[in-house]
Amino acid sequence: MVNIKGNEEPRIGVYVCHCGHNIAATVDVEAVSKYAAALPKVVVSREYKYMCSDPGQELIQKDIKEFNLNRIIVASCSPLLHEHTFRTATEAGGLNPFFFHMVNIREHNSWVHTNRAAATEKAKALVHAAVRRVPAHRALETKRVPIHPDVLVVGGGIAGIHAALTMANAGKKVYLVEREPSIGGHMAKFDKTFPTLDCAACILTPKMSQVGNHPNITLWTYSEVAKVDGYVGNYTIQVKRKARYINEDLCTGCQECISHCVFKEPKFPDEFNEKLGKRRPVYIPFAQATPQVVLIDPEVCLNFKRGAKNPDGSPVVGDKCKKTCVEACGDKQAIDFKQTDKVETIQVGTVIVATGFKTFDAKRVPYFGYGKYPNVYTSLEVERLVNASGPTGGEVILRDGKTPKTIAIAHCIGSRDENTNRHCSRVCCMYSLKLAHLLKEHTDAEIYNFYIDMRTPGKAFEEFYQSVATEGVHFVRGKIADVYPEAGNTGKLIVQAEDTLLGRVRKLPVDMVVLSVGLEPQADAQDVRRMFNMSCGSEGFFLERHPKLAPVSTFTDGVFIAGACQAPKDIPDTVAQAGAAAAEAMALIDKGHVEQEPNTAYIIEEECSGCKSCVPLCPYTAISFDEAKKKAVINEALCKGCGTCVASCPSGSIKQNLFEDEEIFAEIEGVLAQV
Amino acid sequence: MSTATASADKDNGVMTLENLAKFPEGQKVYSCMQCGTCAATCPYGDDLVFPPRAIITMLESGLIEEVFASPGLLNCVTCYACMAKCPRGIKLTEVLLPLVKEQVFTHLKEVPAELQKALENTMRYGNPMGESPRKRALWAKSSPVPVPVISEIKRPVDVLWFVECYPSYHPRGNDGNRATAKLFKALGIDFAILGNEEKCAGECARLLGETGLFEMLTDSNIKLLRKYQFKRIVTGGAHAYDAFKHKYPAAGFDFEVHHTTPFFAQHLAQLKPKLTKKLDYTVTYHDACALGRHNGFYEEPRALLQAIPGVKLVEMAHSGVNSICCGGGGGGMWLDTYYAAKGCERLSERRVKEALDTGANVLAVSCPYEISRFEDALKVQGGEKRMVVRDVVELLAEALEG
Amino acid sequence: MSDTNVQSASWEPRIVAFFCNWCTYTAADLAGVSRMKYAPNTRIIRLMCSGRVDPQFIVDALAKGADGVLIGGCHPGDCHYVEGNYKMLRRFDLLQRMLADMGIEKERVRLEWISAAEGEKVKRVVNEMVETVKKLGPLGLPQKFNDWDSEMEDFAAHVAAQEAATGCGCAVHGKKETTVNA
Amino acid sequence: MPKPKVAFYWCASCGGCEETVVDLAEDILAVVEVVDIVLWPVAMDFKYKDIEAMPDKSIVATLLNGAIRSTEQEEMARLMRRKSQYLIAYGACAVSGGIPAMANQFPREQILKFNYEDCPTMVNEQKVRPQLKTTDDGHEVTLPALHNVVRSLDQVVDVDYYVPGCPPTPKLTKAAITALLEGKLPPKGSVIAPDIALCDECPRKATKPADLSITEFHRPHQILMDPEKCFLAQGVVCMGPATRSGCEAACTKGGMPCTGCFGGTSRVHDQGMKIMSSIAANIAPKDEAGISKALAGIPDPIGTFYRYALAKSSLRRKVNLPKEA
Repeated sequence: MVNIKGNEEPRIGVYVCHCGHNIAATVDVEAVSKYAAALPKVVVSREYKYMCSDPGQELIQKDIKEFNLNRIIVASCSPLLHEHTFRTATEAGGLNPFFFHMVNIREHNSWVHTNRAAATEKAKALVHAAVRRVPAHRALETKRVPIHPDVLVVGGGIAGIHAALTMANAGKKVYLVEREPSIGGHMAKFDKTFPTLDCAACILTPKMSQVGNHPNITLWTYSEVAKVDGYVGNYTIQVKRKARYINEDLCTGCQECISHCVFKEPKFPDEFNEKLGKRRPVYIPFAQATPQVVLIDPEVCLNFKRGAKNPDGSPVVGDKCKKTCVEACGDKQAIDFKQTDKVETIQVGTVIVATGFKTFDAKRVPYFGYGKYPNVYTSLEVERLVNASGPTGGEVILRDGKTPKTIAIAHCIGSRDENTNRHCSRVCCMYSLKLAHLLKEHTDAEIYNFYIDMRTPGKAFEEFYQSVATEGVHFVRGKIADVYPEAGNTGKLIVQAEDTLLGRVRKLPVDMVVLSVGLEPQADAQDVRRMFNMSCGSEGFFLERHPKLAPVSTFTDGVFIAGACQAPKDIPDTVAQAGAAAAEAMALIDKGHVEQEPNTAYIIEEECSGCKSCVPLCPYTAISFDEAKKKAVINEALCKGCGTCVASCPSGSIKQNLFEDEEIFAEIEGVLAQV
Repeated sequence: MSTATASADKDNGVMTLENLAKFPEGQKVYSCMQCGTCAATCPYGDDLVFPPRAIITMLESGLIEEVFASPGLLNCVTCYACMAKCPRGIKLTEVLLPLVKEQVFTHLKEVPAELQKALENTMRYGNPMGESPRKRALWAKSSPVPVPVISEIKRPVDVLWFVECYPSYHPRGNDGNRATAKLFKALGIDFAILGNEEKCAGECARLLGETGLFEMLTDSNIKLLRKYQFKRIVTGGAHAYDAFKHKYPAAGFDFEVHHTTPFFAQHLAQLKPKLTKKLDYTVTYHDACALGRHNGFYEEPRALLQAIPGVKLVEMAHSGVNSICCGGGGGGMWLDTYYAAKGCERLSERRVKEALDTGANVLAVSCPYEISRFEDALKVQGGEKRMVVRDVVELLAEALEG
Repeated sequence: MSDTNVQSASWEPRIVAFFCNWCTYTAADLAGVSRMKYAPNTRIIRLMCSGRVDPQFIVDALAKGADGVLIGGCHPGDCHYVEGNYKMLRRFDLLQRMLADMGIEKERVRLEWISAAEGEKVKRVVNEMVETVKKLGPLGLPQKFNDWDSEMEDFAAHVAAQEAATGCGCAVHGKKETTVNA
Repeated sequence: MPKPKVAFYWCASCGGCEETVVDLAEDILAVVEVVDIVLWPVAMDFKYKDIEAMPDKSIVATLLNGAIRSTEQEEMARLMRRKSQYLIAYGACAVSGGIPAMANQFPREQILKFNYEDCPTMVNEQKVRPQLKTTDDGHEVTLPALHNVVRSLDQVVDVDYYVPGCPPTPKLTKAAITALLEGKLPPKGSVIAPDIALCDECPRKATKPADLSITEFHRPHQILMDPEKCFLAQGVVCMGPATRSGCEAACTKGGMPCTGCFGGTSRVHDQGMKIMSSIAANIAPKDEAGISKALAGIPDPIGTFYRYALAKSSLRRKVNLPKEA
């Protein structure tokens, strides 16, 4: 360990950034700079409009040479944003990058305070802390970790499909894991897509079959990621492959078993059709499903004892059914009632999480009558109703078989509402317009869109709005507040809303109500987040590392996000993001290695008493006990730099690069110095 | 240096329309997105001259005086429907409307006579009916179980039962009282009433914008309560409960308070074995605004009703959070003539129509206003043969054997 | 109460915050990006994990003049390093008891779990903490140390006076502190 | 050439440190041969005036034991500092306050009241207290005042070296004296003891499992302890991991856990916080209730973790004690 402390007197350069007005409007940067100039060991102190700009960085490099600086401090934004930038500038100036330290006077100061004097005082204290800290800095080397070239994509909706194909086409080996029996996600359920009205199946199914046939893609449907270990470049992933009671390798997708099932008629609610249609116990989710492999639902299949579970949780195989399906499968012998869940373990270097969204459960707002009145539908149900491959063959008929003549489409269900979700779901205005158009086309009904604001900011969206309006679809500006049956048993429902443009409450009798349900995080988003060590925003969608600068990265290196798991978005944006995530993952893979922050812990051997207090504290088993030397040893490759062992070493013999005790004590002293 | 919140103003200040924006709940008013949910859910939405949505725009554009000048807001029955559904979470019924209503009253050339009388009575006699305060506890004489008065028994009790005005004087309210007393006894609860010392809790005066009167009643009731020792207060008055729970604490009230319905629901395990008499009723329950929308007690009354052997529970088209007000809140109790003159539909009549549509023969309620209002409305609708109105406690007491 | 506890009108509490890099520090960034406004009394020191918060740092901050210390980590189960936050939680229990035994109000040291998404919570917790510490008044340990040591100065002055009286010119050693192996 | 002058002095201490000097046994004779002991109240008779009369810095080294808690001790500390070239804090009390510094948890008045009035073994019906000045038989008698704060020696005067321990071992004492006499002095401020924790030389080290996951703590008198096994593995608080070695594991060999008298290593600012950090992190529970329950087995954490070093801890003293006149 090179310790230059003592050999070389620290010569500190301090740079206080205005960040345009972002900092300068609240913090007196000039005063901060002057204050820093007077602190011990500070050789030069400057303020500059934009430190992160080229001229700002060049300023540092020039000063390093001119003033023989050996410590650099920049007081500007969050280190999470620009630490790397300034370390690079420091290195370009000829110094080890870890002689740099960053002070956050924007996110933690100018943006959150209003009192200029107090904010300036705080900035001075923070700069003071840095000035005290940097003399303890030492030259460090970044660790290089090789990247495993394989990628895991979690979720087989349009985002996962696009990301997987992009990478597979570039020659990367991709594992695509999907929870449902088929890939396709929500998009596979849609009839047409806005604003171009091209058929969702026509654009999606070719991509789905490409995934199914791609030599570089291992597709595991009906599977879930169960465990994630490791770190960027070296993830070990366990995938649980749920028993579908069909041997995927042997099933040819002939579907003979389905037509020969002892249930002559489909009897059980069909998930893919939003339970508007029926299926048998052995089924394929939809005609274009990928893979073309059937599955058996043990909850309803006669060959399983309903509800009975083995100790391991698997259903008990009975022997009651005639097993006509097995007969129909014949020599292929693809049906295997004894199949159990199994766990596959794979090694990947990077992960793209594209787990999508779920639609808002309209039952949560009882006064819209969903689940109470049969003629109240969700938008996703209507997608299936207007779909030619849907349960009614594309005929829009109500549950009683009648064709609706008046339809109300209620926007913002479970969106923009503090009682449910505060966020705008972003796609509902457009899909409501699309459904209005399709319903009109299918039924020629009078269609009323009840909206709060029409949001059509995408490419060709406004034009679409215009054309739907000119088709004769009605628009009422007001949110529906109540849905109830019309008096006199007419079978109609009254939707009640204030037409805010008229200033009158309208009570419109309709045959059908379509609830434009919003988009929400998946129910298990929190579990997925924990598994991949990501963060979630307040609405529960996965949090990107930076909304503008790192929109598909997460706080876990090597884990990227794409699609509606990050926030509600439409198909074009989802595909764009999936491409971006694929590119980010490939950039890492092709680089071959990542540089890791050298914040690892280390033990000075002669100081360690071998008390072992640290050993069990490491969650990565990076600390072991050397039985020969009777000392604890840290495996630097396994250490992730949390510093828990450092804080717990009773004799102070474990240290942490970048977060040395003396550096922290110096910071404490600095922030508390009287300014 | 200063902390970022406007807490100093908040600590000293009283919320007025002018300083609305200084309070977080006031600031919210300005987040209104003009969706019209408030007007669309308002039971008097058709008749509102200025729906809350418009009031907010007018407030923002400096035209609020026009709202003050109109008696329109007298239609507000403070049923909390607009507040419960507001997607922006604006506390309309709690924050904005009372402030505006107060102004409307000051601008009112003539307060409707019936209402004027009720307020005067409350001020003078401690009850809006103008009955003698000395007769407040008279009903107790006809109770099947002894009803002790706390000032007479001179010892601490477990439950102090705050009876409220309507139950004290209205014959049908008296019925509910006797039922409550029976239930207390059946549960072995040590209770007492305040007797003739009790005064109106004043919630309606508050919701009418009569804050002065409300404060007077608050102070006098708190002073009275402080005289005695008890563990908790139970009241059958939904509005009294609401006031105790949300408004009295500001004046130093810190007692544990329950409404009879959720209170008995808490004791359901003990009560259920005693409910042995089969009642072959089809019951529909009307959610009182103050209990349901404002305090979230939707399940408790239903659980009690379902615990009664033989009772079949059916729901009206509007129930739970979507329930329609009986029209008695916020002074509506004394504005029926006024509304009728303006051609408004009586809300109690709208409500009993929905109740009759369910085919039920009992309309169960848990707010003392509702019995008389719905019984009247049933007569008007010609439904009094098909349906009776009963307080939940009456049904429970009836189901008690003996 | 010690006479250092007199609040001057201009006194503002100084709070040292140790925030973990992944959750709370990021949440504080988010509060900034969202332009939330909160009290300017905290000075945030970034650590990788709340598990790195050495109790020495906390008492050192108090000894050097902090009126309160705020520790922010990821929610239980959410630690970026699996369980670092539990290590902090365990230390916190004993620390709170030890501080109480040493006469320091437990409200002066606060441990909060704040996820990266909870910028709002950073704002709330900081504001609450500032309010609480304001009510408690200054801790002012550096001043207290001086006050305590004044009993030696008093004595030194007394000795000096005596020596002057007896004509011995030797000065009494001034008080001086050194640390072990400094 | 005159023999170098050496002094021993004791302040607030139990006398155990003096015992160690005696424990040098025949080695003491070797010492006496080469040095001239000018002050040693426990063994020889000298007067304050004699020392005061000596020229400044005329004593080569003073080994001072005991904490500073009275004006007299402070005065002597200052005097010895003035007269000595090297002032050595000898023993835990001088180094870091020692046991006497536990008094820093209480107000002076409370201590006096307890000791002279409330203590169960005290018979003092008149509740007589020592007075700073009393007149007895026409003579004015003075007593030194008790300070409000008990201090380590270096909190009063500049200290050159530290010999830790309660008491220091004869071996370390000899090492210190030898270094002094041979002029092979370490840098000023050094602690004359190994800078590695006790576990290094503890015979029980091998029996410590890697994962303690402590669920319950016991105090030594509460359980029958395994004579071979690591104390922490038995749920008994042992300060060994956070305490300098050099005592040759006297306590742990003798069946008692380390109580920390040698102080922390040079890398540690606050010994008590460090051991607390380590022990607390190594308990098993993860929930608040479970954590509190497990740690409740350490009923007096200050007394346990700061038995010898409260005066030198970051907080020094219970901070809200009243300042007495």
